[in-house]
Amino acid sequence: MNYLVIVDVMPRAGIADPEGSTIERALPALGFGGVSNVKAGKSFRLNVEAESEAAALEKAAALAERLLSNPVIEDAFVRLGEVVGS
Amino acid sequence: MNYLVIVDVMPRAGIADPEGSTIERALPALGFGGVSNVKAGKSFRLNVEAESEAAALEKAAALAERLLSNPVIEDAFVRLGEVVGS
Amino acid sequence: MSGISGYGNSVGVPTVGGELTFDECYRANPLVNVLCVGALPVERLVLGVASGVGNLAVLLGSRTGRDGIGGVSVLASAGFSGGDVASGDDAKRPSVQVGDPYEEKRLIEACLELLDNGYVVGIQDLGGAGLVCATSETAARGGVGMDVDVTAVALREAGMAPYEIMTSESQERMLAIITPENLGAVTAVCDKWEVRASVVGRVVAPTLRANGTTQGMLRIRDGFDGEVLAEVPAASLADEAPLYDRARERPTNLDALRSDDPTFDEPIGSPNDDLLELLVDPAWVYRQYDSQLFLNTVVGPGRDAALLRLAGPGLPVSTRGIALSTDSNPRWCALDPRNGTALTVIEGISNLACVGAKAKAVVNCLNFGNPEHPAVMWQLSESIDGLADACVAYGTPVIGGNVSLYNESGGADIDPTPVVGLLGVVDKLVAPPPGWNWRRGDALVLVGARHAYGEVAFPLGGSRWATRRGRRGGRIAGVDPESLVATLDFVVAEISSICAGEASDVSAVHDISGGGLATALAEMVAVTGIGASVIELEGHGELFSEFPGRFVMATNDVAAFASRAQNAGVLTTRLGTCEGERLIVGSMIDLSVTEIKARRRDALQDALGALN
Amino acid sequence: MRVGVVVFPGSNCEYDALGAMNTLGAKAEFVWHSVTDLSGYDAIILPGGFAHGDYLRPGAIARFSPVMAAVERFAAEGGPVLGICNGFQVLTEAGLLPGALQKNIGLTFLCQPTTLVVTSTNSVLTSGATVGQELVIPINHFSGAYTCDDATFASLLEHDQIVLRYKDNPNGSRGDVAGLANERGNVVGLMPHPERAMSTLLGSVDGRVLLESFLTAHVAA
Ligand SMILES: Nc1ncnc2c1ncn2[C@@H]1O[C@H](COP(=O)(O)OP(=O)(O)O)[C@@H](O)[C@H]1O
Repeated sequence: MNYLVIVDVMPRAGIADPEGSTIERALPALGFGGVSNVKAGKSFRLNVEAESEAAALEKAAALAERLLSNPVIEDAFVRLGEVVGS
Repeated sequence: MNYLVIVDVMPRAGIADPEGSTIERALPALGFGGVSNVKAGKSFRLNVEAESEAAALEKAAALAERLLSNPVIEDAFVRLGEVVGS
Repeated sequence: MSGISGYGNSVGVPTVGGELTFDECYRANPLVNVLCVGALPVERLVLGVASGVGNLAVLLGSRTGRDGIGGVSVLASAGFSGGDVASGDDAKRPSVQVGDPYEEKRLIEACLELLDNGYVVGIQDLGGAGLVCATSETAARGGVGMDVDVTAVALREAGMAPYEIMTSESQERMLAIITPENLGAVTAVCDKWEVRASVVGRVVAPTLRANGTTQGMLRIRDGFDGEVLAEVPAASLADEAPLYDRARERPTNLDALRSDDPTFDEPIGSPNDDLLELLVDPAWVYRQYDSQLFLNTVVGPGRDAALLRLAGPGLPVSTRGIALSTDSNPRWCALDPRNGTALTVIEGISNLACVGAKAKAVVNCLNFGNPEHPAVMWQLSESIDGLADACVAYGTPVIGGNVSLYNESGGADIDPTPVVGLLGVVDKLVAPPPGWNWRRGDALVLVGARHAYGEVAFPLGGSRWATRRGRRGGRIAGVDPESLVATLDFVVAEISSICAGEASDVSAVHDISGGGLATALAEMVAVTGIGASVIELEGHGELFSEFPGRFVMATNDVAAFASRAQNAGVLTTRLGTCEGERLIVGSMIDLSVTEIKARRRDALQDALGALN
Repeated sequence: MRVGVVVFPGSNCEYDALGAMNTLGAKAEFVWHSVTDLSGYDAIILPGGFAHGDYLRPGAIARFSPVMAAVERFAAEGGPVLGICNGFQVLTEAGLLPGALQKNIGLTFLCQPTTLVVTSTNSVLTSGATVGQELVIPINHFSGAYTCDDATFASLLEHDQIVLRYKDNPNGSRGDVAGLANERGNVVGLMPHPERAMSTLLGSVDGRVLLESFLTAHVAA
């Protein structure tokens, strides 16, 4: 089966996030008040060939850990999208 | 109320995604076969002050459209995370 | 800027200079012009020519997508005001390009390796109108025909129609013409660089016509031996384009505009404040660009012209230098496109002189509004004449360029914006030119005519000073080519001798351009950190008037310097002395070095600050 | 002295590094990233540029290039390894140096001269310099802000691994870190470009003392 997996990679708590802070600072001037704690990271979508949902997630988690994120500064969140096909 | 909103911004279909393609090309050499259609985008997390979930999502969608994404080449997907506090 | 920085830095081309112009007329029509210079031994030159019947056309690089389809042929010839493009079926709109510098970098490396190994008969980049253009042009230049198999083109998207494949403007692609024997070797090089290579065309013999002449045909086929989808004489697409003779008309409001001249009635105000307002250090822009890669940048961005060693990976050692400058002045050209363009060329030549380089060649990009408007067509025509005038007068051939028309939005055309790029040569470059760093005690000298040529001594029409006050009318300066040439030659001789390692009394040189004499002095003050005391000038006009071909120079032997100038038939005026911690110009300007530095450094960031 | 300058697809400072080494009398040559044997070399340089386009994160894909396993072995045997700019990023991604390099605090690319202060001579790059010495060397990067957790930073200080600091921090680097060594001192990464400071004609010769140290390091080791 082919599973759509979504991996979000976000800066870890305590690690500077200049992009998030810059966006946050710019918001009031653009008329977006009441928005706080902006964090900026990355998102990946992949089709993973695997036996089961669990296997697909496991493979994606390994990929997220080894390549898609740098564990020194980032956390990765892996979740399923909808099934793409078989 | 304060809502955690997650915005994923992905390259639109048909628009070149050099980052996604480069990652995809690198995968087999890293021992990750069976992964295809890799797309690379951005992810943002924000706390949005709003009256209701619907209002928070609407505000985030406007923000996503105006600032976080470039609608000419990117699609933005907005969803709720868990409630952060009130 | 992110585009230039993100792509240029990554692809590995140092960005060594540029020009930055802000004006209301570009609000809906921002312009970015890029001039790229390369160096190669002449014997390694390979042209964009297809030759040798049986040779193969190999498409290298990115997959082809629906990027910019019809960009050159549709978008470029349609005003956006008409609404036909904006309201068009969204699905039919061309995809916006997303650049991939990494693909381009590998493509460049692969192509250089192919060329170094002599595997390539001809080569051409894919630009406007994509494969149609590259195949027809190479075939036409070679006097041959070409069969193109659309099905051999690697695609990024499913379901592309043959015309989309042929006209796609996907970047990061090249078309190489090779002999069939070299195919294996070419593929091996491309594999190493992970560059896709597909044989998409074959060079075929020209067809014999009834009248006995031959004609190369471009044939688009569905499979090499498949159905012929299109067939046209290659030359009909390449060089036999229709010629337009569009209506030209001098703008009816031009006389009124020219007579609304700030030179005569614009209040003096506070020269101190005005000068501070005019100071802008573009460092905030150029420090985002790698300006040093390949270790040849002797003078980088931020001075009058960039100066590089004529060297590079794989090139023979040389002690020659090349200098580059890009210039434009839409304020002048709006008032007088012909002389404004000529003055812009002179400014470029002056910039080169400041780094000791003699101008050798000009390129240009003609950015204009909608040429279907007779006034725009007139501006375009005048501007080209002005360019030709200047190039004849100063012996600088125009060796290339580009045209960007239909810069119109909401019915309003941009001001005429010819941008010129100049290339100069320094014969011996072993020491850096002096730059702006004058020394304490040096004498300051104005080199070149003190007064503008023509009726008005210090015209303010088209100056930055007047434009900031909302006065956009008036007249610009005329030029006396003879005295100008003498001045330019003198400065080149003075500075090039320093580049050659000879001793000199000259410590600094800067040409007077945007913002006038006052701005030139303040820029030098900001960079050296040393003040100057300057004589009383002939009013605020002399502070802020902009006419090129004048230089501020500093010397520690003013008598010797003045006599060399006199021998060369060049006018000089003793302006004052480099000293103290303030810039003082007669009774008009009195500013501290610190204030000048700070205002100049922060101007751009303060103005654009919102997001930083 | 044979110096291998590793070339990844997307590297672009390899000629500059090679030229600097040869100017100092070394015999430098390029090593393509697919090479797996570095036994012929006395020292290895990972030059600046945008290996694999810097896609994902600078160095993230390059650390998986076949040559990196060989670089790791070379370093483990005590061989001198220098990562300049992108090379520094690759070394941190590969875990040969601790911490990571993030985007500059101003979120812009920066190409400008910086003044560095030598803070340790305990490395192959700085052994010939003196502590407190100031060097003017340009930076040229988007992601040069050094970051690490508190424990790592404490350990860097304890082992005297911070070899170069910015005098006037341009990018938000933690502790003004411009250059860093491993505990043993044979693997060094720095964001500034010493190879760009080798000639008066081009503005500075302050990079020489560093690259000369690097070349003599092998002999001393
Ligand atoms: N304003 C100009 N001045 C001089 N040469 C020009 C100008 N515009 C175009 N050219 C020349 O005409 C040729 C074709 O230009 P263009 O169609 O812009 O080419 P491309 O699509 O390859 O960029 C080039 O050699 C270019 O240098």
